[in-house]
Amino acid sequence: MAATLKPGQGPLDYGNRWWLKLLFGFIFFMLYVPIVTLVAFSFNSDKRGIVWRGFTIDNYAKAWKNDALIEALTNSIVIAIIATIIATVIGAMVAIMLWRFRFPFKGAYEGFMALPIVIPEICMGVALLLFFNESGMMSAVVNTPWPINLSNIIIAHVAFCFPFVAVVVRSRLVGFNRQLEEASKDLGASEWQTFWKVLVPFMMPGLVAGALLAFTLSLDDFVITFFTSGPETVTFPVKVYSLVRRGVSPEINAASTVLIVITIVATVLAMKLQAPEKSGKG
Amino acid sequence: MAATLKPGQGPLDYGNRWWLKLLFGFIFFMLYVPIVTLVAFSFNSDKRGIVWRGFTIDNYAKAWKNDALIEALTNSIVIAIIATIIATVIGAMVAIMLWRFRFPFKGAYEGFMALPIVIPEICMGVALLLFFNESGMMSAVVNTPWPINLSNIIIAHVAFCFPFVAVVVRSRLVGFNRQLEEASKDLGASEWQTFWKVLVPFMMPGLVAGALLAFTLSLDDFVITFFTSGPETVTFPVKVYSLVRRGVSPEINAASTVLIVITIVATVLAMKLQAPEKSGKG
Amino acid sequence: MSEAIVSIKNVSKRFPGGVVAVDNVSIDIAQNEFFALLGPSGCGKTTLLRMISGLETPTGGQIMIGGEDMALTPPNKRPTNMVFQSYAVFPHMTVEDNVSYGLRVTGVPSDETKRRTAEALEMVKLSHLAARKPDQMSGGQRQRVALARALVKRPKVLLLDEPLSALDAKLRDGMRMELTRLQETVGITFIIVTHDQDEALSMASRIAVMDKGAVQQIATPSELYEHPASRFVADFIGKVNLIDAKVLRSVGKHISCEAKGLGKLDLESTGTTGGTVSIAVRPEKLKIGKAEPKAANLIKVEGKVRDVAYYGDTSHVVVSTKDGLDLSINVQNDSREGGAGVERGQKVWVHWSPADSLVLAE
Amino acid sequence: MSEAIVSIKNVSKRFPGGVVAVDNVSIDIAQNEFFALLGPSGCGKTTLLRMISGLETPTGGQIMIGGEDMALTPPNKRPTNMVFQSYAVFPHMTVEDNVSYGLRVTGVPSDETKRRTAEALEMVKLSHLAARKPDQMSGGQRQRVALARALVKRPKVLLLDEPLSALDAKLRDGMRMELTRLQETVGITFIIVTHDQDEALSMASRIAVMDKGAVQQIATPSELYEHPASRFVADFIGKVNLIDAKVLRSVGKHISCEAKGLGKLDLESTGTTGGTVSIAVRPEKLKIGKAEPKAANLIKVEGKVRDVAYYGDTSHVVVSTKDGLDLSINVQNDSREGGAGVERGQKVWVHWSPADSLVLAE
Repeated sequence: MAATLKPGQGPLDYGNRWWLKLLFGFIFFMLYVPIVTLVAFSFNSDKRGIVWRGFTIDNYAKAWKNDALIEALTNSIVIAIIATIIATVIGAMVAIMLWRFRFPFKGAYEGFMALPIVIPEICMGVALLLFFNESGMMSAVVNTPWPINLSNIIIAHVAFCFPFVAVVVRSRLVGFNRQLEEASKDLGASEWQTFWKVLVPFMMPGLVAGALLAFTLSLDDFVITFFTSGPETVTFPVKVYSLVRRGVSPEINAASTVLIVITIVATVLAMKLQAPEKSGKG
Repeated sequence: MAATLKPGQGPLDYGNRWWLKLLFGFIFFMLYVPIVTLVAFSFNSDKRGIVWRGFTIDNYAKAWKNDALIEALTNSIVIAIIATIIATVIGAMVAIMLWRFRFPFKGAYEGFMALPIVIPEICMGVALLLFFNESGMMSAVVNTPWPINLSNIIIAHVAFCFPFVAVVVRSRLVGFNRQLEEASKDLGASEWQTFWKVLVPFMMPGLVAGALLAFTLSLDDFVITFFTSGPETVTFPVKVYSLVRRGVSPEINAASTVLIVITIVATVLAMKLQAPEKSGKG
Repeated sequence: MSEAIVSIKNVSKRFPGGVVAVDNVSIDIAQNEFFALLGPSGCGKTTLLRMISGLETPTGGQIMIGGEDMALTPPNKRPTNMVFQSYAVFPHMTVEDNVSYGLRVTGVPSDETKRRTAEALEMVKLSHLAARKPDQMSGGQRQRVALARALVKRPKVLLLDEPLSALDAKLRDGMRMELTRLQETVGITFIIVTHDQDEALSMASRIAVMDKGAVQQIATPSELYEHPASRFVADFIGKVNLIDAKVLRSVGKHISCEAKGLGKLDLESTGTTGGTVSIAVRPEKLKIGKAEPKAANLIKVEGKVRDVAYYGDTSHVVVSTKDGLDLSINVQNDSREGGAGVERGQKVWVHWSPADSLVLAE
Repeated sequence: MSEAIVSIKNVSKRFPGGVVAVDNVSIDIAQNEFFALLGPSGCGKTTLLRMISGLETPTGGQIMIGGEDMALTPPNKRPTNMVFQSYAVFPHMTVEDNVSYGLRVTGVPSDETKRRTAEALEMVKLSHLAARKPDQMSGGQRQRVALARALVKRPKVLLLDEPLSALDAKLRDGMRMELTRLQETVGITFIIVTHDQDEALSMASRIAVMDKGAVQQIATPSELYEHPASRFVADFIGKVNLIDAKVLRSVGKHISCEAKGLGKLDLESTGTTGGTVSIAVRPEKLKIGKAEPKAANLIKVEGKVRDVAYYGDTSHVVVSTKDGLDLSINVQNDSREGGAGVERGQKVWVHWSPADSLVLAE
């Protein structure tokens, strides 16, 4: 009588073989051990950070009291906020233009726009350094008051962040039903009414997701910032980098853990907003 | 009689306003000037690289003859090739497992797997440095012969590259019609025959795209490599970085241009392969 | 027609690239009509509807609505409203906000907006769902929202683009009856675009059949079905047997012709006087019998049953004559034990009244 | 049935989570039958088909094919082949490679593989497209590839999952005739799953109607349509008027009942002897007339026409009696000038023969 196939050997399983489990375990190990070590050691009470000597949150307190670190963090956040706002506005406009208009070489432009996404950071950094040097912008901002002295970094961040915003918003717009716009006009709305009341609400999840993406990219960037910042300006990743060169300390682990948490929260939010919605098709 | 609306004022245009054109021009400028400057100056015959003094390919020849630069490039390519192969195999297996099997906390694991994609490079670098130090792997490889001395870097690159492969292959598999597999079984094929003759051919574009992505990521990486390499091991981005600290030179511009070209070619190939195919649904 | 509410005069639409979607079309649509534009996909019917709404601009000809030339009037100023094929309900607004949208953007006072919105929701029986978002609603309910949203503007003409195509078969019948009822209640002109002959025949008071951008025939449903003006119309509206024939003689309205497989026939013809013609006869007009029918004034032919498809209420029989003529016959299974009463391979006689045949020019 | 090729005995399928997809089903399917599993979506018909193919495992009962118990036989060893709803044609292989796949993976010698592949392609008329990739083919052609790929394996039973549902209306009629022809040519058993009554009625020699995992009735098409065993079957297969009635008396096969809107009726009934029943009568069995019919042995009722929908070959009329009974009547427009001959609001008489009524238990 019936049903004598054992579970796990059903017709459609490749089987839960032992070597698959082993592989799984290995991957887990490879991936998480470094991160877990980092987070764990940020709570380690050993000063040198080599051996586990008990749980403490002193490292966080110490990091918080480290004026240089806090200054760097403030710089990073100010840069990220300003760069995000500018990148989001420009990115959204570019996305709308690419989606809406036909113009010569549109395909080529769409490809070129994505360049900063793929170009090696180190090359982008060299290019921006060269550009700011040649144009004299590097020396121009060097003795200006805060936050004007961050201008170069902000411009550089906008330049590499806005294509990400544009790509996210553009892909959201692909799902837009053009008949919604026609319906709005047909019901008596003007073009600007249609834009603000129909198109912008539709784009909103893409805008927020793009902004969050730009924010984390800007906050985390080291290479480009390093090349475009003057000797006096230090951001958080640059500070961590310069500290690590003198040796890993529990303080750095604490600071890194905070940065990781901020990034993950922002990314999870962005992904939730970008998830395909059933309401998208109207 | 009819058709008196002027072109450009059609019912569905926001219009090609002058300020849109201006914005477009500005974005073009912001984006391309730095990159164009870099590429242009790689052909500049001025030694100091500040003023344009005529076209030359001497810089490329000079870069080619710079043994330190070539050694760094060789290291980078060897690391990228080995890391890509390993990352592609592991990434594909993880993708298949996530797609095929149900197991406890699958959703959570799928999210965690993507961690290295979002975690700031600087934190990943610190974590790996800490891990290699603590585990003694850092000192273990330091005096081994080439290419064994690259092991740490390769492990680090695999760790941050394979999630990208897994994500690309996973999203390819979403489009797989499970009935193809059932049809294969129904027609008399065994599970392994079905795997090699139906599933692998279907995954192929995703595998190649993922591999190309991993290759460019590995080739371009600076931060993680910097933290995990011993004092003796230098990759191409690290070399460029150390040279730039002593001032931008036409040689660096030439080397950066080569890296940009390699990256763009690999990325364009990967995107072509990833493009949605009509044949995907069977 | 002096009281035409929509008057389309020699309208053409040529898209960039040279495709002619609509080719010199003239139609007058009277106040209060339920008018259908019917044709296969790509025949230009939707483009014509969009030109009436102002969403497309004609490249030639004139569209008048309520006696005014619309050439310079953009879609948001025209006295027309449209129900889109995808419904195009705004996904980020509640049902109520969707319906009131057209009043809010044109500055109608808020108390009037409220009253009219409530009325419109009442009319489509959605008052209880006013606070819902569209993604919590079924396709049929979303369509009602689209209807209410258009009707609340009190247009002179309501345009409907394939309103039933996105609904499943069960809902369609109900919505068909509801649209007919609604049109009678509100008393405004409906123009509907459809590719489905059943929809057009059962709802519209008049139908324009279009093909390749041009109007083939404008007539009432029964005129279209029983007196199609061309082979295209006969074939597109319902199933039809088309039999090739050659005219031998023509006297007044009578012609004598030699039909393939049927021999010499005397028929009435209004249009054709010579050459080759098609004799069109609908499958349900054909009768099937085991013996040769006695009556003298029938067209009759012997043949063999090639296929019998049972569909419950009807059976579709295909009979082949010895000259290779295939005739489709629909038999209604009027009594419970009958069925078509024939089997595959059986020899039968097919006959019909000459009055049920129509002569169409080739 | 001793010569049953497929014998399903008390088969059940309970999915993890407790959903019972198939509930204690028993069916015997004879050699060479064209058998249909018909039911609404979610009725378990596809799950049953997949259990025959081996792609699902029953949680209870037994499936025998060709006299052998299949419980331990995986899908790749069963003498069945399947045509999937999505066709599941391998996109990276040519048509020829698709068709020969099933032979190649089982180690059939290459010359035999070649010969049989060519034969199969010939049979579905695709020889000229052997080198094409599936993405260069139409839906109908892809389906033929799927058919050839299954038939080349010479299965004892061919399983077809909604084979016509992905084709457009025009192709369906042709494919229906082709499947019937193919089944006669190859002479193997076909089991088809469908939710479309027309498909099942017109193709199958026998039909099992399923609902909620259970078989409601197994019968030939005309038996199903004219003698449905339950309200569900009557309602699912074609349209039907269901009239509530109360049994007053029952003598042998005769019952006397009081029907809503119709008064006292004497009818034949095989099953029911008391309580409340439904009188079922198909819309095409009802006749409509302006005067009261003279004949004594008819069921007749006066009413007002509520809706007339013209469909060309037929008109659908809804008549309401003064007791609030709505009757649907299909009138075939037999002659060209007739139409239904009635208008909305008109008073008419509806009548039918008691022999066309069926008494169904509530």
